[in-house]
Amino acid sequence: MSEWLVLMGAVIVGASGFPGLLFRRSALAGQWLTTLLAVFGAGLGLMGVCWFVRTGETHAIVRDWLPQGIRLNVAVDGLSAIFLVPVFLISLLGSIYGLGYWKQTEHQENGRALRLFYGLLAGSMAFIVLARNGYLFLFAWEIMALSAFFLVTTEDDKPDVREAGWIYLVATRMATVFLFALFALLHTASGSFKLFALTESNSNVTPGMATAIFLLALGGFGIKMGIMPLHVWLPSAHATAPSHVSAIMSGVILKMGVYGLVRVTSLLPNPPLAWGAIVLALGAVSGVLGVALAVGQRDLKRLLAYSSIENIGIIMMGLGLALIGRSLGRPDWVILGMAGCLLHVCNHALFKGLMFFCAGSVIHGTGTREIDSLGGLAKLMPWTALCFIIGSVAICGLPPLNSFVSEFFIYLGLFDTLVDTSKPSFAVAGLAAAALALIGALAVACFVKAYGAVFLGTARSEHSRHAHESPLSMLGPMGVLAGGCLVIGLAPSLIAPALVSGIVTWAPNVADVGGRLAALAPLPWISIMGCGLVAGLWLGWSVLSSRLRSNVVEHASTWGCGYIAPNTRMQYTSSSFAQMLVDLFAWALHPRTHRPTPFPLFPQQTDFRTEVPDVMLDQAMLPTFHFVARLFTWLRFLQQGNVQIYLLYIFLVLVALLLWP
Amino acid sequence: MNTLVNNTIHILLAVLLPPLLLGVINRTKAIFAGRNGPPLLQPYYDLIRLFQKGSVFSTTTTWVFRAGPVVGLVTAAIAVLFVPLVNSTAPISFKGDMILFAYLLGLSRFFTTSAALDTGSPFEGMGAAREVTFACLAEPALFMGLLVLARLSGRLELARMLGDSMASNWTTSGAALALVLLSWFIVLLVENCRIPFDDPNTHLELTMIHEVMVLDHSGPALGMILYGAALKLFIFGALIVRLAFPITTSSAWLDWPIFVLGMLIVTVVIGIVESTTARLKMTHIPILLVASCLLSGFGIILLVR
Amino acid sequence: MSQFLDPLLIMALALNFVALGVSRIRAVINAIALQGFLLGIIPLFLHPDIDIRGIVLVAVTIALKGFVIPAFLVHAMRGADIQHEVNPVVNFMSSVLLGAIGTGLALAFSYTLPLLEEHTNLLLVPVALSTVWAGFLMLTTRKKAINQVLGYLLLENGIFLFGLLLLDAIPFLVEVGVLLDLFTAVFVMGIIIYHISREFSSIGTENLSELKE
Amino acid sequence: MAYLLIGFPLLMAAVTFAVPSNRWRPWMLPLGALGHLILAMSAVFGPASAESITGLGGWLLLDALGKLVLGFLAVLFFLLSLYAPGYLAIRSDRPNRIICANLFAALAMMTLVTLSHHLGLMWVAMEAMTLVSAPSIYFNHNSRSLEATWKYLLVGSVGIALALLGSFFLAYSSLKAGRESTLLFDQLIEDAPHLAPKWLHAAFVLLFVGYGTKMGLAPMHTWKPDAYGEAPGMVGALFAGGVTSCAFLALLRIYQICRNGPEADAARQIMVTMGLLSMAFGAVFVVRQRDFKRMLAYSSVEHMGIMILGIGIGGTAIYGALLHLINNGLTKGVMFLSAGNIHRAYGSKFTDDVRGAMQRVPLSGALFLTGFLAITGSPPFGPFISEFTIVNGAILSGQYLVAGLFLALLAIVFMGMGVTVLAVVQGKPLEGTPATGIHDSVSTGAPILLFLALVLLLGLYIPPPLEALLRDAAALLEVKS
Repeated sequence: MSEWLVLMGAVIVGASGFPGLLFRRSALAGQWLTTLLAVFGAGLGLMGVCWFVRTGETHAIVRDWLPQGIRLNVAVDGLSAIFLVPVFLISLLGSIYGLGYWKQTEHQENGRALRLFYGLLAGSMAFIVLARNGYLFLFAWEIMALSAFFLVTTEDDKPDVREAGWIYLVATRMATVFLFALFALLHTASGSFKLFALTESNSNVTPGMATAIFLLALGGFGIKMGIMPLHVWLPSAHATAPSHVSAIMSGVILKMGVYGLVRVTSLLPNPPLAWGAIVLALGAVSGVLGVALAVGQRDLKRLLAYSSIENIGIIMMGLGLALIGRSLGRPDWVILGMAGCLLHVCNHALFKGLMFFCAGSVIHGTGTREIDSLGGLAKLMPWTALCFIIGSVAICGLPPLNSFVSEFFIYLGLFDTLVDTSKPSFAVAGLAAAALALIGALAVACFVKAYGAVFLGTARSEHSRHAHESPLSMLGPMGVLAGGCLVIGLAPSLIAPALVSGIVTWAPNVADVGGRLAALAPLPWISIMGCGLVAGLWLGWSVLSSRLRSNVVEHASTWGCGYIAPNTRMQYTSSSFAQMLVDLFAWALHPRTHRPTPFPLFPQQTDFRTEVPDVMLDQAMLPTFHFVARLFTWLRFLQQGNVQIYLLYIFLVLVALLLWP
Repeated sequence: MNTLVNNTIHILLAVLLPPLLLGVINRTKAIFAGRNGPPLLQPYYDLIRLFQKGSVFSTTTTWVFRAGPVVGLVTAAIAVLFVPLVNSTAPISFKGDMILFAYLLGLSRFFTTSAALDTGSPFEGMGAAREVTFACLAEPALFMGLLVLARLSGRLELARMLGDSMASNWTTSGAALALVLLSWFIVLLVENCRIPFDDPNTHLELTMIHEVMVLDHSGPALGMILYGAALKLFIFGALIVRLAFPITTSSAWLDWPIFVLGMLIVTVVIGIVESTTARLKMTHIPILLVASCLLSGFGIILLVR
Repeated sequence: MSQFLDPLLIMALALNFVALGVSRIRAVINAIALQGFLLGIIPLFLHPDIDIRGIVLVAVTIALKGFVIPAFLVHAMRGADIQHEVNPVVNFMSSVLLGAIGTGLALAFSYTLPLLEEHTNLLLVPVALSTVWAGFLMLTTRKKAINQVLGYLLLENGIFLFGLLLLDAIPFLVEVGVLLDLFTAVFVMGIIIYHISREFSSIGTENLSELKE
Repeated sequence: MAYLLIGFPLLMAAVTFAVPSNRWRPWMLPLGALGHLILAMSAVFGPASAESITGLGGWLLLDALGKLVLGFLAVLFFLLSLYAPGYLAIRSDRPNRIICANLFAALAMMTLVTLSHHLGLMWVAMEAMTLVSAPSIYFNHNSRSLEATWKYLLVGSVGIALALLGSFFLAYSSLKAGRESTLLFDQLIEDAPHLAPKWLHAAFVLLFVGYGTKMGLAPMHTWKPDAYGEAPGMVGALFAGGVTSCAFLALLRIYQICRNGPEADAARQIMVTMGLLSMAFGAVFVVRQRDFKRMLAYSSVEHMGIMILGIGIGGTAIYGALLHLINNGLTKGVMFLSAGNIHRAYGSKFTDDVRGAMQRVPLSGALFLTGFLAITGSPPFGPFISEFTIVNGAILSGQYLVAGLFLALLAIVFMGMGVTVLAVVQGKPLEGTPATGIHDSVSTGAPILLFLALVLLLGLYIPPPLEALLRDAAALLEVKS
């Protein structure tokens, strides 16, 4: 039952864009129809997921499809269920958001194409998660990658959009190359395209082959997840895409990479310790560097994009912990790590979707993403501001919101690696907890900067001076996501069953996951403390406001420390705010600092700027590509247009082959 | 003595003691400076007066500006419930509460700095920037210390980590604990904006961290901030006390005075440090913080090697 | 009567060198025409008991290779008023030398090939191969398009020469088809040369290197 | 039946040649193509396909391989012929008598290749095909197309000549082995194990180089970019899909003979090496290629490499290679025709002038982009299946290095082509690029859509008859053990 609901949902969402093609460019009806279809399909899908989580009953759907034993084989299980939630939720909200953000009447030239690929993207991702056949997985994977490309290049008349799209396309094709090899190897190992857990008995998988598969998965899915240093495509793509696209890219597409890695690791038998260690280390690095890069950004959406890298890092830390647990036979670590990993997947989808929606609303209201030309929006766009601050608190993993819970799991697991002294131990993992703490603190810095510079203080430019609040069609989805963050944060026990079934699917040999999880992580306490916190805040607030009511309250301009004419340009800019941190991480970020020395006695107007370009892209990837291209152009002399030489080639080949051993 | 009484005392202390600590520090510094200084209870007077004062709000500010002080106070008030004072119990204690403890402080930081930015004043922005920057280095130090304690005590509740086992741990692995003590003392100084990191009663805005963030706050809001700061000092003081003097006698009637004594000692030490050292150059502060991270990092290495 | 065979083959071989060595295109054409003629008559000696269909083949070969094609080429040359020098990439001496080397190699290679005993003491295979080689030489070392056609002819001659070994194995139809194809090919090439000379007012292939990379 | 298949197009050629009106002549193409299609389909799938189609005393025989290629050719030619009238209407300034007649003649010769079961006959057919298809390259009658024709003819003829020598070697070797040499494939396949390795090797190499030249394997591909670059789009498509497929079929025949002989391993190694080499050449030359029609030519070189590679790898890869023959041909149809439209719309085929095709000719631009994605192996299009099947075959048979190189080269080609294609399709048309006033029209758009539809169909579902045909054909190339 559940699988049919999900399948139908996926198909409907995937096809939702096609009817819209039949409508006139200038008509809104097509957009409405598409949106309704998408909402309906996604709704069905979510129903299916809930059904599965409640009843747990499901059956695989298997049909013959293509020769060579390629069958249409889809099923829902714990892992799929967890990953299906973001897929359907974000695509549902995204298409509603689009009603206001990308109105057909305002974007006649590309609106229909956008919605077509939006639907395709969502549908294909649902299929990725459902696929139980390597070929089907690849198939859906590529559809996803390509529709994402078309979504990124929606406004392809802008050069930066074209460049972003191109980099994305190259990166995703690299990933696909890895996956081709990966699934072919899996086929060799298991003897069929069917994806099932390999063991010594049911497969001829050798340790070497398993490692190869793991590394290929890490490479292929890593690119898609944007692990450092494979993240090069991510920032520009997220920044230049329309915001509801950025939301689904960051919120869901990256998760498909995670899903792939999680799924493949679940298939391979007894992983060596190194795998977990690698994943954990990569996670820590991505987390710290990702957020450090985020702090330095001046483009709101680039900032969010880098913070996605950070969160992927956190997710990977969870996965790494779980892997370590599996190789050392510590069910506790498996459970905590996996719970953290899976829950953070959902959380990140919620709050990152929320943040990109907010960013979109800011762009919609002001027409710019430049943090330093915004400011003071909290008064003009109160609801967006509220959603943004909720998202920021969530993204920093602060209580009482959702991502605190997932990080809580991971922290517990990491601490446990130190506490549990029985051999063989892996206490070094404990250090990752410190890294996680650093990530948290940096995230606070990053999002205080973002919120402060965008919404607080006073307007820094005309853009933000004439901003206007977004329509309900955009605020609604944002509200829903913000609510989701709060609910999971206050009542994590609600989502625990889903997590449990996910963990069970990933590590079937761990007994009594539900019981252990309850024992390991005091979720009720989190709820209690969360509610306590909220109540306390409410109390404090009412105390303050009562005092304010009883006492006189005046309003004046900000105290300029004796300076009588403070003006908006005196505000701290985001660059200055981030400067100290950027300097701290200069060894990794190679920031470009524009710091003019004021001269002469009455200096001209000048400005201070720090830009943090992507080192990996600018100093590693692009140079390599250009070098190869130059090499190839040099090889062009082989074809000089001289027919005698051509005939000589034939002759030489002839001789060479005749002398073939 | 039953836990109920213990908890009441705990809460009473948490409510009443903090302002006194400020007073003690100021008095110590005054003595070092050869002045009489303000009376020990001066902070209480200030608080009471502030709560009766009217307030001025900048026209640029929003609700965030008012939320800042509230969050700062409330989070501190909740965090204090996790900290053990006399033995390995606290009013609230559950597995992993130390993480919530740390993140509550993070939450307060988020809102106080946001409130600072809300005014749009360059100086408060400056202060906020410094606050978050230094916190980035203090946080890992705090966690490394927690890791050491978790390793030693084998428990994941803050109360237990700093609990009875502490005394014995000093004998078994004192080196690691000493390192943690040192690094946490640094954390205490930076988290509470004490010299050598910040001068709570300097008068040059350019050099301030915490004080400059609250320039625009006035009246009850400022009072809440002041009280929250004191509470924070109390919290970290308590941590240091549990680390440095893990003395738990048989009778609780003895324990509480001992704790208060320890607390006073700590505050005096802070006062001494403040009056004997000069403020660090802003650019040198990160180095000291990194050092504190490394200290507790070594602590871990010592344990897991 | 195979005692006449080897002299004929030697003559055909010698004609390769003539074709490579002479500087006037007309001379090259003549050499190749003569070689074609020899190729035509060789079957008579190779297969004494030759049947009517062989005779026809001989006739066709002689007609095409010996007369029609050369005549056509001469005509094309005149039509396209081509200067009569060959102007090679490498000078004549060295191309002859290369030809000689090639012949040596061809001999060496052909001795490694296991032949039927009636062919073992026959120069036919080496001559065929060295003619192929000579054809390649001309194709690759001559500038003018018409020389490439001639080189192609030389190549074909070599192959045809080898084909004579299996006169009774290869069906008549195929042989004729081969000859017709050869003729058509040369015919079309001639037409193109004509166009080329009209288009570029010379048939030096240096003009024909517009398309590259 | 066999005679009909070959005779009908010849007849049509004659008729077309006779038609006086330059305006109505092109309409003969769809007519004749339809007839040929019907004949071919009935021969391949129809009831006639049950009993073997033979002629000339066994010289003509339609086996599974032949059926596969013949069916494909018929479809390809039919779709191209649908495009022809629209295109030739645009080019009404040029007389089209020669090209129309020649296209039919070429079709006849291709059909003959697919039918011929005799080494010599196949050679004759191939050579004839080379010759009759030459004039259609010269359609534009300018110096560039002339040069292209010349190179095509010379390189092609030399190659073919070598193939002839190879055939002779084969014949002689079977004589040497004391068999009567009929040059019939069955005979040769059966003799192969007994032939002298030296002769067999030499023969294989000569035939491989010879027909490889026609197929356009690097480095004998040199005629290809010139010919494809200068010929009209539909001729390019016919070459890339049809002529090369015939050459490929010839190579398959040779492999079929050698696969059980003493030289089988060497043959496979050579095929793998040359396949990878061709892919490498394609990769090198598509990168930063300014002329998008030449780019297609190099892509064709690459895909010829892929097919040969698949055969060389063996196992399931053979199936993949045969499937790729069809996928590649059809997708190339999409690309060449849309490229032709873009070329016409801008009057240039260089990325320096051609930008924003998506805006000026939306349909052709979109089709060009889609074709690019399809040909580089993206779902839901056919080549995805075939290329993945080949990789899978390589890895299944443990040839990891080959698989790795294959994937790497695919990626490079993807990037190389991507730069050019996206430059053409995306963005805004540059200011000052003259619009020729030629836009998308049903007559030049619909046939491409049909091509694309087929490519899409093959990506989503392989019809059982085709599946069976592919399996039989692959079985003919399996190594007997």
